[in-house]
Amino acid sequence: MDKTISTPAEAVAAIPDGASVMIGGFGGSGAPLELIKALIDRFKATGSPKNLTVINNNTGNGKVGLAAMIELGMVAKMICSFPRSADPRAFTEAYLAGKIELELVPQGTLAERIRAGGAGIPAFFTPTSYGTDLANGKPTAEFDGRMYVQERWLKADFALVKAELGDALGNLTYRKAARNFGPVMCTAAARTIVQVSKIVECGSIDPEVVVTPGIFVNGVVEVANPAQEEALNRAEESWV
Amino acid sequence: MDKTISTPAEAVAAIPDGASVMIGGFGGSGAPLELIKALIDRFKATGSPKNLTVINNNTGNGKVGLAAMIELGMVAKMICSFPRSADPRAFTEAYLAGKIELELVPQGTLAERIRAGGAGIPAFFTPTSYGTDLANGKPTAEFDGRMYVQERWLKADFALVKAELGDALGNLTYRKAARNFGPVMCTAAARTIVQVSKIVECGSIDPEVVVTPGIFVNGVVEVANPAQEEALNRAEESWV
Amino acid sequence: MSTDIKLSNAQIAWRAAQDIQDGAYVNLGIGFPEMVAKFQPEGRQAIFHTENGVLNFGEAPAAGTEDWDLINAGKKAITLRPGAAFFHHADSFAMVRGGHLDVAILGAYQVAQNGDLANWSTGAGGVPAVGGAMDLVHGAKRVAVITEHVTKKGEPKLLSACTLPLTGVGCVTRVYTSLAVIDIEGGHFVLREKLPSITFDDLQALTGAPLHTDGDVADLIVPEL
Amino acid sequence: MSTDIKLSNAQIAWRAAQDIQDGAYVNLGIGFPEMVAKFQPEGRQAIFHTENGVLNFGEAPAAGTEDWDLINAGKKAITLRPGAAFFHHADSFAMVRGGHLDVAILGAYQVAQNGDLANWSTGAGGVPAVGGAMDLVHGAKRVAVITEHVTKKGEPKLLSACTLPLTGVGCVTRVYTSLAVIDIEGGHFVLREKLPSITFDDLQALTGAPLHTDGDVADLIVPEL
Repeated sequence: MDKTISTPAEAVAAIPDGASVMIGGFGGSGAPLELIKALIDRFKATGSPKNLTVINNNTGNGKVGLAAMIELGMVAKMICSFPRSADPRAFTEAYLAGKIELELVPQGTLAERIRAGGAGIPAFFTPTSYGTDLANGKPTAEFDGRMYVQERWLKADFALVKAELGDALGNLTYRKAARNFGPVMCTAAARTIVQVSKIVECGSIDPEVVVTPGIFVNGVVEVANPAQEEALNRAEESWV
Repeated sequence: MDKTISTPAEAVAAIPDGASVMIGGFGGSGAPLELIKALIDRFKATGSPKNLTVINNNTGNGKVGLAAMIELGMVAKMICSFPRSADPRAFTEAYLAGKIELELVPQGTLAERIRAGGAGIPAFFTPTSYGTDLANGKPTAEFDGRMYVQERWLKADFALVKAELGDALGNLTYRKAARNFGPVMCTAAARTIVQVSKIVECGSIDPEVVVTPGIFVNGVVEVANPAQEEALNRAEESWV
Repeated sequence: MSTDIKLSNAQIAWRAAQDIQDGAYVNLGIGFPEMVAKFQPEGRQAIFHTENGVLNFGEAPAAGTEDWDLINAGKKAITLRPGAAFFHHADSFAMVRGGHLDVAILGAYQVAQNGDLANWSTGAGGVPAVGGAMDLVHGAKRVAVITEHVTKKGEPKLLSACTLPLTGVGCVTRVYTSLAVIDIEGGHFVLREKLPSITFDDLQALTGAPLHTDGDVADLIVPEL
Repeated sequence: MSTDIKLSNAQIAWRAAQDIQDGAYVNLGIGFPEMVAKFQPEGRQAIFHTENGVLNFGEAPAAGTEDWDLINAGKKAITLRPGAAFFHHADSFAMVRGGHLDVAILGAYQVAQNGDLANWSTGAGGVPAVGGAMDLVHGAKRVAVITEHVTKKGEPKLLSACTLPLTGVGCVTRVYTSLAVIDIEGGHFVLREKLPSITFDDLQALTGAPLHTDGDVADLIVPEL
């Protein structure tokens, strides 16, 4: 079994219109920019994929990455906790124009819903958002004298994740705080595609330090020296 | 801040009669034998702690470790998934004599209940045990056309865990499959005590390979060359 | 009616192993099902999961070289293959419950025609123990059973309804027995393969619920082992 | 009634920092609360948590030496201290929700006398954004707020009931303002410290719910910063 894929373009080729896509990263840290770029290039060439539901903590920054996907009209709905950034224009304009739907989820609930999706837990109770507008319409229950909100799992058709090392079985390590949503998103998608800085031989990642075991990964593509969103934005790059 | 403790005896000195205690390990792998031995020595010297509720996947093997605690009458109740072993006499005899209570929990539900305890999730739904005797009396609910059982979190007053490396802040690594329940138990107890094979300087565990961040750990005691239950049993050792 | 000719445990395990694809993630129940790992077809390599937090383990180490921190769910010493990973128990059962395993192969006391499985309690008192079986039956994409076709007393283990405490409801999709390979579809036992030496009627007589067919019934052919 | 004399943001942050014990696990909200880290008393070392998966981070790196994979929840570059750890987002919020943080310090639009907090939405349209605030207020053992005592328009931020959308119900236990330190106990604001330059009555006039006292009200004394 060999899960390696040659190019980002090949890695994202199967994502159809209307798919739900988890995209790793917290702001630019951990954003799988080269996979996103391949998706954008495909969209520019073919008009697909569009009408995507994207799950990400944020909604992009500037004119690259997720922000570019939104500005290009590829995204019908965002599920996120914090649709703001240094330069949030792409999302803000689409949202205020009614061109994009927003499901706002508290950050910890977002992470836990994704973790639940991967762990086969269809629903759980959390104190988060109890008594607030974000709990409107959700079941509540009392446990040990305290009130909680019932939240549902979150799964997706695809996950696009950035990691550091990967092997042919899909075992992964991450780099610093770029880990963030990657490990849980890998578990919660029907098909998980990961860009790694380096593909290494099976057995060269110590089994003790594997963060995402390969069982959660379907494809691994090497992107050496991946771009950083912050650097692209400082250079005023645009993918739109 | 320095979480290191000099001796196992000191580490377990505060565990009172009637406490709930999570004990790490899957069979002998990961069993914190030196902490258990200190608890047993204390009980022999003082008659305490007794009437303990112990959470462990199993119920001990032979006449050392958890089996010895049970045979000595220190344990009032076991919460576990598999009260059998190569030599399960200690538990079997106590159970059949009505001297010990048993809460039998499917293994994955046990792990998830502990994880939920540590993660502030008071209840969750799982497909596990639906339609079986182990779901008797538990709420059920349907999600997306499938039936699930509601399970509650599990917390404890203390957790006794075995790890490999530890630093003064309580950051931990584990050794091979001895990891098992350790990381989740560390999160779910009011006070978590860990025996490690070696205490190392803060900063010498790579932040990328920390398995249990120190926030979940209250005390760390060094036990170089810890005993293995399997070896003790083969040598027919008895702590009773 | 004769059960003199039947498959050995090794042969049942061999037959089950033939249905495991290359690269499949597989959990084998403790005891008899562990034997399936020995019979992976040439050119295929499954990746074995054990509940206690290891993916991609290999064979048992030589006696005397065991590391008792490196065991499987049956508490037996194992070795690692390249590309192995360790993880904690909650993550391990996230793999199980989350549907990430391709196949789980378990033993059985009883299997019902609707896929109900009873394999954890004889209901006879003593000390009950469940382990990971109740999680596995609701997690793996395919849950198969390997078992003798009848009990030691000659009573059917494949039944219209289980009489022993259930492990899971409607979870089993294929049963490999000492006499046959039987799918569970639409609430029925569907016979796929049987030993050439046993007639359909004799097999039916040893089975506690109607055996259906859906096209040809193939001969169950296994090597000497 | 005068608000001419009031604490600067740095001074409010300094005061809040005095209540953080050595070894405490602390989450500081993005923006103004981040400033609290600068004012840890001599001899005490808190351990800072950031939602995006880092424990025990330190100060910002020098400009030009940033690693954009190493940021805090405010997306600012950080450094690590010895004994740091990385972990994923679900584990990070297990720390938050599971009650493992000793203190969370947040900003506020409004705080009610029962401890309700509003700090995520002005309710005025635009793009709503919540981040980790709703999790933090229900997780940390102690949830404190640092804030100006009144809005820029001079309206009270400490109220009998919040009028803006809530972040959490009954979650705040202490408020450090530009004029006072106020505990929330039993559904009341209890004044603990106030600037010597303001009278109780003037402070009450700037506060949207009754200020109670419980023993002496100490002088709020902070250094020039």
